[in-house]
Amino acid sequence: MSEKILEINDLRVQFKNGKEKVQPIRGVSFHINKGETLGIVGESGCGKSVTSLAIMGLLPDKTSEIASGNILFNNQDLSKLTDKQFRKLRGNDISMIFQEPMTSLNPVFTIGEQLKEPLRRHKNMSKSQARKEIISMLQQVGLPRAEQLIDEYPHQLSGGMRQRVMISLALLCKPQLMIADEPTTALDVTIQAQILDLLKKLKAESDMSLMLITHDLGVVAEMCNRVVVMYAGEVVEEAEVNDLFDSPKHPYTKGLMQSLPSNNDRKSKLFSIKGQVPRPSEITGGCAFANRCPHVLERCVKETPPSFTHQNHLSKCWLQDTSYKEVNHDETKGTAIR
Amino acid sequence: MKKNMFMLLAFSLVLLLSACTSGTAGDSSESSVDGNDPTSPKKDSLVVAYEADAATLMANIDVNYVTDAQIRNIYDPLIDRDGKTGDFVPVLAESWENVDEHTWKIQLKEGIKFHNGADFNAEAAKYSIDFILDEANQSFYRSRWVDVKEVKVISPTEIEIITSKPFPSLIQRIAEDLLVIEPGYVEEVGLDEAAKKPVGTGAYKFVEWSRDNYLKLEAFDEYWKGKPAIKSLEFRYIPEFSARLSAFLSGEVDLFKNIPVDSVDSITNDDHSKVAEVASARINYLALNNFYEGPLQDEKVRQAINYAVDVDELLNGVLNGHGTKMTGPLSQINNDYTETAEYGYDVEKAKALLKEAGHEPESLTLTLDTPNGRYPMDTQIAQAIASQLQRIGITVNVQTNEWGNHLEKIRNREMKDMFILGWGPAFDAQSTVENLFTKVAPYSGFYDEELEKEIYRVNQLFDEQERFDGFSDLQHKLVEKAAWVPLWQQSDLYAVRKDLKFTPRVDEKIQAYEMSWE
Amino acid sequence: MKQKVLLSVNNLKKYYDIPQGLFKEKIIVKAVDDISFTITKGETFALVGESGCGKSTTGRTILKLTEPTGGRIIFDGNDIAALPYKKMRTLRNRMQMVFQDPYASLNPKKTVREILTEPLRVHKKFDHDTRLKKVKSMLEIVGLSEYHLDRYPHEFSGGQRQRIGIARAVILQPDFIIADEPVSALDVSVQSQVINLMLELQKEFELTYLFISHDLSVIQHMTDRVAVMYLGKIVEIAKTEDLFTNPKHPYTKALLSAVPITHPKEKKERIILKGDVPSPANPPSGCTFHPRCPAALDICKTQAPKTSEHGNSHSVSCHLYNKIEEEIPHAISHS
Amino acid sequence: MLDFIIKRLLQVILVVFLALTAVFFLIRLSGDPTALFLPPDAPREQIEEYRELLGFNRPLQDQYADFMVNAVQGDFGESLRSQEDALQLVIDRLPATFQLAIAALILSLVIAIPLGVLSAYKRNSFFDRIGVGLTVLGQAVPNFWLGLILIFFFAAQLKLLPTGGGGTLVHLILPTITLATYSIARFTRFTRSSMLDILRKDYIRTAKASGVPTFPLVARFALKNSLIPIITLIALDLGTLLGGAVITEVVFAWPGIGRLLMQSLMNRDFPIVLAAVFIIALIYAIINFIADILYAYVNPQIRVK
Amino acid sequence: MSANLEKAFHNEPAAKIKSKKESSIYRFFANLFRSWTGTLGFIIILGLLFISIFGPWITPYDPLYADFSKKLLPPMTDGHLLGTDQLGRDILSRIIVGARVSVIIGVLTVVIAGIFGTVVGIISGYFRGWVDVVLMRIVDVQLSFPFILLVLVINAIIGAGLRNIIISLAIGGWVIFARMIRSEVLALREKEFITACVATGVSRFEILFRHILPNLFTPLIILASLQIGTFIIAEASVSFLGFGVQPPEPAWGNMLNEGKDYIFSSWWLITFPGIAIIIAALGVNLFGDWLRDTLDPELKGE
Repeated sequence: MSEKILEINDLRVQFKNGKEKVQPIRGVSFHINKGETLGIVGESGCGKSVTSLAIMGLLPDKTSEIASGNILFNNQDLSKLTDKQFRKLRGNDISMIFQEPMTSLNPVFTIGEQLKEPLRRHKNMSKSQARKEIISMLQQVGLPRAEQLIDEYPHQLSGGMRQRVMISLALLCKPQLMIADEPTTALDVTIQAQILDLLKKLKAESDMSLMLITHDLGVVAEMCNRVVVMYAGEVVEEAEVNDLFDSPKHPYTKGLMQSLPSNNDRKSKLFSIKGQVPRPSEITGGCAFANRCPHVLERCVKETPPSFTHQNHLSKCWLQDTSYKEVNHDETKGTAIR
Repeated sequence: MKKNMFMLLAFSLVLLLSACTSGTAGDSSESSVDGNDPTSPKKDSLVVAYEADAATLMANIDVNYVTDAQIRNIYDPLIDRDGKTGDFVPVLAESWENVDEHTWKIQLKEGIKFHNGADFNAEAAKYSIDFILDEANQSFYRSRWVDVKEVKVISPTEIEIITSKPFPSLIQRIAEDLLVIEPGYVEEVGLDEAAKKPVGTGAYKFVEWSRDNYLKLEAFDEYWKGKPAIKSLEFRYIPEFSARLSAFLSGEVDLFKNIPVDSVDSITNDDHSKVAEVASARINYLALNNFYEGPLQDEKVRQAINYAVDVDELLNGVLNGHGTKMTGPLSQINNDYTETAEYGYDVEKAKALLKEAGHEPESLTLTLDTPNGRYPMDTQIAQAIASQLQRIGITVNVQTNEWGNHLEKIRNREMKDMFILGWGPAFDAQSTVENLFTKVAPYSGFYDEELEKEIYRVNQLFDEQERFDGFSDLQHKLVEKAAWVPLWQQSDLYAVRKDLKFTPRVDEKIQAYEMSWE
Repeated sequence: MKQKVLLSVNNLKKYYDIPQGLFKEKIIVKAVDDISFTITKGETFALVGESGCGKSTTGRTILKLTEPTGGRIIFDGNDIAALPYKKMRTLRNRMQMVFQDPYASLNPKKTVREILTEPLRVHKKFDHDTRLKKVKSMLEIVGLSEYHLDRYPHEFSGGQRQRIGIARAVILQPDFIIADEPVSALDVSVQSQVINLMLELQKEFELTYLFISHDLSVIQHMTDRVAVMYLGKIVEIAKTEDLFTNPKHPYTKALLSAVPITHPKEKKERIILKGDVPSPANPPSGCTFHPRCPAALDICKTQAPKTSEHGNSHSVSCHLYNKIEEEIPHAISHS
Repeated sequence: MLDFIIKRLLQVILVVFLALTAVFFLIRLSGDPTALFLPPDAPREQIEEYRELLGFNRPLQDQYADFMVNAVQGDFGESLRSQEDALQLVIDRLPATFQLAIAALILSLVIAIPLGVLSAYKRNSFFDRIGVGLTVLGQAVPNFWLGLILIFFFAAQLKLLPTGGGGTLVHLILPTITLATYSIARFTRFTRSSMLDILRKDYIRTAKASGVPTFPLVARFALKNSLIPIITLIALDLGTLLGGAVITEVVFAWPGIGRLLMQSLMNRDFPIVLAAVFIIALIYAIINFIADILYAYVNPQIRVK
Repeated sequence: MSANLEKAFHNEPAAKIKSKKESSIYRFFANLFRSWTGTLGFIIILGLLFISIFGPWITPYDPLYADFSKKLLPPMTDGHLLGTDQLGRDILSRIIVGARVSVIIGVLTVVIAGIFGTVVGIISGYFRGWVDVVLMRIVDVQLSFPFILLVLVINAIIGAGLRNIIISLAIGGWVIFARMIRSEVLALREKEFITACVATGVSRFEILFRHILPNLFTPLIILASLQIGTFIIAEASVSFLGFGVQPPEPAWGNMLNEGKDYIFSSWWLITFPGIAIIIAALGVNLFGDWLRDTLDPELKGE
């Protein structure tokens, strides 16, 4: 069993908005092994981005807090770190790229000025050394004209190029873990293919771990070793990627996969999950998916299901309870729904 | 509540901060302000504050008293008025005589020099008068001098003035308007330059003029009357009274005119200060406008209002007694003054007269126009008059006008029933009577055909006694016909450093030569 | 069976001027540059392409939301480009639009009742009571209910809003609907609901769709014919199945190959295009795709390709097909 | 860039021209100043004669045409009262006005920017509340009243500072504080909200994620972004400080252009009023013009285009 | 399926659907009372409105009655809570009656300037073309001149008085409305829901009146509430310089103008009217700020 680089245990995050308190993260646990790519999948509002911000210590100070749980990075609890300690980690050991390459770079500084920052902070590099390092990194991510580009401003670059700049920024200090939050969502398909290709290449060259947050099951299929499926602030399923695609256990995961047009016959009625993703304030007791679940049981509304693990395949659903096994016979056998 | 506290705290913080910064700066201010230190042994400078700048430093152009009062320290007149009595006194002139109805002869003093060393002589005197008459100079005095036909130089010390009409008030014009300028200098440097760096024969020489800031002068040691006691003279321009007062109280300013009556105490209470007061030749009155078609065209109504207005109450209540009550159109300082009968305060008579005229007091609604801030407490007086008339039942709407508009309304005969106006400084009857009681006079508020004939007749008289009698008669008639409610001679109130020897003049001039430090 | 042509677009152009100051010549952006296609009654025609390729502009120009610079748009015999504003307004009850952003396309100050009644009111259909009945039944059809009537758009989720947007478009029972990226702002689980709704509505009201999208899997699922756009031009038109099984234009091939796999075990030969889409303000010479084209020939740099037909209403604009069939290089064939 | 400048210059000319035209006609409609300059005993014929001399009896369009022809050549005529060149009189006041305006501007920037930055950084803290409280208060205090109160405290009661008049640095203190109050409030408020805005931006999150410590983050990264919009505000306020300091100038006897304009309005000294309007509009336009260029220069997004 | 499930399926609590009005008023106050500053502002505004409506009936003395025997009494003497002025008039009474002038000027000016500016802004922003060019040049011209100076010049020219000060403030103030409305309209024009209206076949005028106007309401209310404060202070400034409301009409600005000469002898003459202006402006601004923050978080900043 490989070494865990990041381990999250029962993480709960609370947001305060005036007097209202909401919990967008309601007990999330998962881990990332050294060198692997973990995909986190879920629809908007499921808490995947909040989780990543919690790992980076970038939750807004005043309005949010980690209510409970811990985040262990190399066995160091990140949730207990001081600001200063965290700063040493960020950009150095853990780095992050974001969804919007258009707005994630500061418009009034040149690419060089922005990339220089982490090198100066973490590596104490001289100016010329840093410049060299940056240029070589820019070349490494496949950017042409790196020597000129370094003195240009973000708005002079296209979206794809900016995302490459973001990736080079994240890679500069050779982090052990990189978190990529929807890195290709804002990009066109052909550019997305370029970026995914680049990420794969970079992954292959180092032993960096990658946490890839996305809503696109295709991206997961292409990139990840293991997958965590989140719904309404909880991990509902976690499995090896092939395992998951072959035999999804949670009704939500199944629904997600079945509703993809490519998994349905042309012009046929698509499979779809009824209803809407609940808002954090609407979640009460029981299983959060109960009101949309085709297999809902009386029990689901009353009791929150625990995580059932079966050969490293975790699922948070009462259907996995052994007493209900028979009902779901076909699924447990591992037939893919195609 | 919490937030309020924060604001309070923050505000005091700012005050504190500015106090700290200003504390250090304050020291330097004291050293920089001349003569601020009362222990200084020989104080020979004087700072006079004025509400406004001089329009120009060229003599004989701007009729504004602020300009005049300042430049009279630089230029001398031929004839001046006595500071106490208002009588004519010779300055650069030696004597004058009336040769005939059209000719005046003036003898000039000898040996007097201008600041630039040029000699004063008849040519200079002639040039100064011609300067006014020359249209190109756009002198605003020209309107008063149009009847002067020619000035002849008889000898270096004698000139003759020929008028196109009989001009009995010429000497007065000379005394009030004319200052002597140096022909050679003006010709040499041109009008524009001469207006910025004036040269006269006066007690003070020009040093520096920063517009809307200050005018600095220094003593002219060769002054023909002798060395001035005050060596440097500065006029500083502070438009706001409160700023003027605080500059005075903090010692930056030694002298200023026109203290509001309610502030007199704050000066007398100050150890280093005193108040000087004089009844000025400027008068305030309530015009009862009979140009406007309204109840005030009826003499009885005008008389009734005279009875209904309690001038004593106004004077004591609003002006704190700073003013000299008048009963007729002329001030006591005026040469042609005659004592006239007083209406007195009599509410019953007022009501009776109104009834006689066919008015129920309660049915009357009158308008009273007043300028704002032109005369001491003018709007307040207007409001007080309104409430006095209210007592007999007349409703009065007070209308406050900006000064320019006020004048324009009078000129265009747009005034309604009553308005407040001041006049002066006036030392002769003609300038008041002719300009305020004839049909064509721009600022007139009263006109009576019969009286107007009489006015024009008396104006032409040359014989002093006849003239005096004529004006006396006119004064009585004007009071009888109740052309105004005469109010008072304005009291000129000066704030003065305690150790400054200063006697206020009736003609509002500030002559530094007459002052000295104790 | 000869299908009736509902809409035909001939040589449509839409250029934008960008003034560059007093002394410089203005830049002309050719957002849509000489495109032609026809849509027959009852079919779903797709425009696909990456952002900035002009697919949305095409949709808006057809509805005369922007004036075309050139070309003709014939809708059921009416020349839309030449139609005066008022006439166009009356024609609009037969042509409707569904927008990408369901939130931005609903007036935040209006209730659902107002939003849905408006088209009926504008086109003076029915009396007050009938309108309300219509609105209610429409709400049922799109999966909402009567008690949503007096809600404001912000009280709905994205999927619900898009249902309202679709209801507004369909309530007039138009012949033709332009759907501009109707599902791309939606979550996967909701996306399928909306697609289903659109398919159902099409059946029920015999609708013709112009479906604009960048999502190839959605297009594959629900359209009959596809036009692929690149930099303002149509590079390939084909029946949907035809296009997905036998793409001809190198760009189409690259586009299809870039779609992520659906299962980790799937192996896919990928054509990674070099560089970014050029700016339409400064398009490359010749074939605008040539700088990125893996199969570019010399001629591509100088000459714009002609459109060639390849049977079964499959046409393509590429120099590779301007020559004889045998010369097609095999290097870029789809795996 | 060149055609941008030319275009803006043409705009400045147009704006100044229209402003002058509007004021010319308005002011002529307000009445005739002649009588104000003449002694009160001047008879009507004399008033008429002076009107003719000063040209007020001519048809309005002729007066306007003459005025414009001369104004184009920089000749606004002579002051009616002092007969000096009106434009020169106005220009003579510029240094004093600039002195006060710039002192006030510097004071406001020195106070407002750190205050705004800290307020935003320590959002909702005690400090922030003070800052916000101050700005709200600062915008509610009429500056003439503040001027009077300052005079009352510092000049009359404590006798620490002179009340006014031009000249030394000491004279500058109270008027500067008075004039700066409103700008301080505005700038603080603007800096704060602009900073808050910036601190929410994605690129700040990026910088945080790459380990940039808080202080350089605020001081270097965010401030530079938020200063760009402040430039426009500074230009706007400098214009107001220059032209709108009338009240402060009157209260503190500051010999500036606003006070001159006030007096000339009261005196109906039209040439000065028009010259002052010309100068104020011109300065305002020029400042905004400079701000635009500066804005374009500081903002790389515009600069490169 | 149980009742529980039923509920979970339609998360539509029946109780939630109350009448529209009731809930929006409730929301307004719930929101307001959450903010200290907003509440304070609201209370001040209520107070201002109250005394400006009922002022003449609640003054302890006749604000115009002059009693020279009682002039310049300091605060808290002889039943004069805030003292008397130079004519012996009760300052508190004058401040109370003066509130009416401030409110009238503030509100009327905003209404006039707001309506005019809105009309211009709509014409400019919605119909564009040469009308827009001309109107915006006029706006530029006016903006090239400081507001307070402009108001002063206009007042100097058209004369003083309550009516004229409203006119001059409105002339000085409409441009801000015009500009804001124009940019709002321009932004709205590009909004997709307007395009959706065009696509539906709604006529241009209907789009303007049914869709654009209702969306202008919020920014207009916010700007108006913030402008009232500006206008109140501007009126006081102009009156202070003697161009504004003329005595004996009691207005805070001219009370200050009349009282400024007494700064050394009777501090209360300028202190209390000044504080009244500050409180009024503060109240209006606080409320306006709150409105802006709640109604339009994106407007924050300017």
